[in-house]
Amino acid sequence: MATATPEATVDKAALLEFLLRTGDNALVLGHRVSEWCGHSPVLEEDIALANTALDLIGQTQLWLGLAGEVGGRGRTADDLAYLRDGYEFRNLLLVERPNGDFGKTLMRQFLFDAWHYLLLKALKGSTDRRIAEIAEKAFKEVAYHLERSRDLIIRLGDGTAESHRRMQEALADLWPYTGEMFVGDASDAALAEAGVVPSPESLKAGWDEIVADALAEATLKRPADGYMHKGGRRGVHTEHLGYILSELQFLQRAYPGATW
Amino acid sequence: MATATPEATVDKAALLEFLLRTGDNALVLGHRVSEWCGHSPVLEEDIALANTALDLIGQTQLWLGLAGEVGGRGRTADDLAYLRDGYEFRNLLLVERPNGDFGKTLMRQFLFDAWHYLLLKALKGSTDRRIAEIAEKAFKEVAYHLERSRDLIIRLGDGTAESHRRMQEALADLWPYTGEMFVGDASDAALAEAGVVPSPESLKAGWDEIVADALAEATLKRPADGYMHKGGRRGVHTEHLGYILSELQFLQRAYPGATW
Amino acid sequence: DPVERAFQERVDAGQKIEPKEWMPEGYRKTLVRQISQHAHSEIVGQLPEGNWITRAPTLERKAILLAKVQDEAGHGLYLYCAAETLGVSRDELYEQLHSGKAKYSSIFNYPTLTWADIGAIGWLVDGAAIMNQVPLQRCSYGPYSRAMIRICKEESFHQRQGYDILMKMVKGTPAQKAMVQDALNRWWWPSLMMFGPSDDASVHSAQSMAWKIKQNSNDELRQKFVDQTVPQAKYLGLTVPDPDLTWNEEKGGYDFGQPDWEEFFNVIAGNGPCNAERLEARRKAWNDGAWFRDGLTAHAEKMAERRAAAKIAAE
Amino acid sequence: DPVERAFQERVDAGQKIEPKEWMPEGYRKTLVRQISQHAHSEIVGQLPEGNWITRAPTLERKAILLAKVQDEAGHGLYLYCAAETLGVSRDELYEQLHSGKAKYSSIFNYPTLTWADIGAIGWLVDGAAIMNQVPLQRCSYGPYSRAMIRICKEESFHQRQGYDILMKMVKGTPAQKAMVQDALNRWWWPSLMMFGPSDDASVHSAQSMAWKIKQNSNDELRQKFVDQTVPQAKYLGLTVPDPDLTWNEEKGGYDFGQPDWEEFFNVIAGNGPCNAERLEARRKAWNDGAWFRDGLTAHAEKMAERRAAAKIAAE
Repeated sequence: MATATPEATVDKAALLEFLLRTGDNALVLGHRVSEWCGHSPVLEEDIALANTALDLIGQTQLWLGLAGEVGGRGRTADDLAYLRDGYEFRNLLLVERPNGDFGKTLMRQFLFDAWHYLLLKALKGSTDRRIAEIAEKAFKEVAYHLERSRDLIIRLGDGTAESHRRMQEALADLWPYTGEMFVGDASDAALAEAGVVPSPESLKAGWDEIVADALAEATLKRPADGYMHKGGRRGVHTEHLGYILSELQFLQRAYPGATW
Repeated sequence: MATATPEATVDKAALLEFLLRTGDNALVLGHRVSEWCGHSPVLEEDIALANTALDLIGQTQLWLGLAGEVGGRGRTADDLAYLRDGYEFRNLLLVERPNGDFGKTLMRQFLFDAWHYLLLKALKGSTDRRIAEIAEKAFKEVAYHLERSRDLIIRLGDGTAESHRRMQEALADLWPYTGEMFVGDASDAALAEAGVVPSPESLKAGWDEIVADALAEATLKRPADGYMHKGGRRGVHTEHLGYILSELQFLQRAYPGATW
Repeated sequence: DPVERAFQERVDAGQKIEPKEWMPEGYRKTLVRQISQHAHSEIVGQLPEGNWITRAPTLERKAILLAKVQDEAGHGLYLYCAAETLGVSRDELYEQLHSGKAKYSSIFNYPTLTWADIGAIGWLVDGAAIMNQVPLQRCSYGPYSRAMIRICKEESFHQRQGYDILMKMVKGTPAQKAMVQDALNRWWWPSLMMFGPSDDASVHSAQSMAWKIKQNSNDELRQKFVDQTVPQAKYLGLTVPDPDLTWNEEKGGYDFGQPDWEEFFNVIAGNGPCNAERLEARRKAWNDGAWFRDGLTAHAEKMAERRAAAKIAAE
Repeated sequence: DPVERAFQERVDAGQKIEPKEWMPEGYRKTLVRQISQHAHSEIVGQLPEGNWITRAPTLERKAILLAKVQDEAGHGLYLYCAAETLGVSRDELYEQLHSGKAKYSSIFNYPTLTWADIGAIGWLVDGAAIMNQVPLQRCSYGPYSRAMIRICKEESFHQRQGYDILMKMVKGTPAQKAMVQDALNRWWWPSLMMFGPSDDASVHSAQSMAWKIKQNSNDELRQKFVDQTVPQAKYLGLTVPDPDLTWNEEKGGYDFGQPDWEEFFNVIAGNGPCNAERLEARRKAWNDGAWFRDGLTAHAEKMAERRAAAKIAAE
């Protein structure tokens, strides 16, 4: 169905890359968040986290579904989620970081949400109608994710000395994984040129502002912009992803071809 | 090669069951022990644990290798280790218990070693020559495992108040998983009758003695014989086994038919 | 006692009792025990199903399971709120759960070992729960009755989803079908136990019935469950693991064997396959989260102080 | 200084220096730094390989990898013992590791992402290590020299096993071969960095050479490694990820590009992909194990007391 649209002029490989990156972020973060199920500090958080994970898995279905169409090898969203090995995943390293304590989970969520929000906001205006439509739906969900994670890191940052300490530590641990969000490559540049996606670099100023505001209100100190880890967007991950996939993919791998 | 031996008169299904049980114990405990690699409290323990895991994996190869022969479907030890799902595993629940702290790992090892030692000692006299040969080799290794784990639980039980408390707690947690070692079924009875294996019940008195001696020396109190968990020997496991297998089997499942 | 008589007359007349109205202490206590036990079951019930969220076989199944577990947490929330109307706080109820004083449904002390178990829980466990809960929609206590109305609607949805998982699997490979039969073998008897022992063995039943906190006997509900479920099992092509199961034309229902009540009491006594782990998981979640709850409380207090200070400054 | 001159003469004459003999303070310090760094590398080096023990693809490969990691722990032990002969305890050295004061080989701050990485570590990392270590068998300090002789023998065995993993994989499916190429792409440059920066940039080199603690320049060893490894890569059918790599007939060796030294110094500075996790894993192992070590110590003291008391009683 997709090949006859005007977007066909855009480089397919670049488009596929973008869709995998966006879908894999949602999939892997959704996985991490769902690990909390039944183990969070209060019942309301159990509900909220399940809801966040649910939104992210729903977005995964849309992004990877489109990736399957664009890829043109008849792969479904499930094929892409369950039958690729780690080096074929394109998510940011940030989203595969272990959950840590609940504060670290929330901080990871906030740092990602702020970026995700800006990305989707820009994607609503994509010249690719299919992308704009997915972004429209996902943006509403993610605006709420950001509202929630922002609110919580403020309350915990400006809570007790202990909660402040934990949030500051979470921030320090995760900060070196935020730089990767803003480093584009040739594939990003091609798509940005065509108005399909914003360039990663263009999201930095907005993100800085959202983060600076929230951290100020949370009485948290923004870490210095030192060395930044990268690799996830080109398939070079941390050792954590392999364990995520061994769980995530177990059934599809153990019973190839079965339907569920 | 096996079908022409005199043991062919023994019920094949029972024999296969026994070999899987014995091989799976070694495989799963070997897996658990190997999780400590690089994370133990002292370098000497890193070495000792790797050695124990190595012995157990070696024994797995022998037992499951023979199981593959006896099963007669052309399956190798690797096929049995890597391509069965959880409900086909026959290990004791004890060996799949999570490692916990180092004390719990040692206590699990001791409780298992004491039984394993007695089992192998009896198996050296098996009427099935193939079993007797494997037992001969494994017995030497396991005698050393027992010497080591016994020594350590004594030293830690009679160490500091803290080490004593941890060992007593480990004992209490694991005790309900020891009963399963001594409960035979029809298949055990048939093999015991034929002199192929000792009946599980027959190992109890010796085990009680080894354990009682060590606990006394360790100044640890033997828990009351209350409710005992079982299920592993007939394939009904705890939720832990699934996670073990998703790691253990990842590569074989993800790349079916590949050779390594 | 005329007050108590008037209360009983209102109950008999099918009127709802509301939080601020007078009620016998026994009525309150029975309700608190029952509602909180039910709430705890929803919370602990997240764990066996949560065990498969990260391993769900498709994105769709993962989403459905997440939504289901989220609903269960939501049910817990309604129920704790209903219990709070009776003057007991959620924290007190947690304390009872964590100390082992309060019970939760024993079914959640069984492990989920394969994906088929997720189907079986929906089909059998939610099925049995609905059977227990449908009459509670007409319970005499208003908040509980209203909570149950919401809950029952969602539960029957969950039950259908569970059945759908199994339907897909029995149409699949032989290994998948074997997994489903294995799940039925393991969950059948614990599901029958969910209705509790025979009523002759149950102490609280008669009074609860009079108060319309309980509306049917355990055996009645169990019979109804068996009669409903056996044809569904047949439709799936499964064998119910009960050699005594036979259709009784005369009573228009099935005759069936007794669950292993020794196992039942053992699990209640803490010896089920997962009791220790379930409780430990809940305790750990609570203890590890203390700093989080304290943080939020401290922040709320700061904000209140700041608002008060701002108000004074403005005056 | 005649003592120092005599010392140097003995070194020059190829005699071994033994623990109780006089040695310059600088010599002792350099050795302690180098031996402990090497020991720490063996210990930390357990982690990236340990990461695949539970996921090794066959029982045989699992056994081989376990044996290898066990050997590495053993090497750590020899080396800490060699360092102890210089008057510094293992606990002090650990303290330096855990505080971040002591270094370990930066290569272990790279992650092992596929099974091919286990092969690549054996082939390239152990290969480079051997290149560094073979000359150390002739080191002037006796205990270090003897430790290196044992270690080198095992390492070359490990290297062959690593190569064997890759050989099997390149003969396998296209996915397996792609994994091997990917592993080479990621491990090639970090392996070249294992020889350290060019000697002009290295401060300690000249003195270490004179003391026969070091026997070859970094660049010499790197050249040797490239010359040995490139044909092996070709034999595996792999492409070395260096566009500048060409055979130089005149020098009888390869010309090759420079590693990214900025990355090298970044990893040394703590910014490698796994620095934080490796160190944290070691710290956690040490801290979590404190009760264990204390328990053993307490027991040993009790036994000593009991023996003493028994002796007195017997007298």
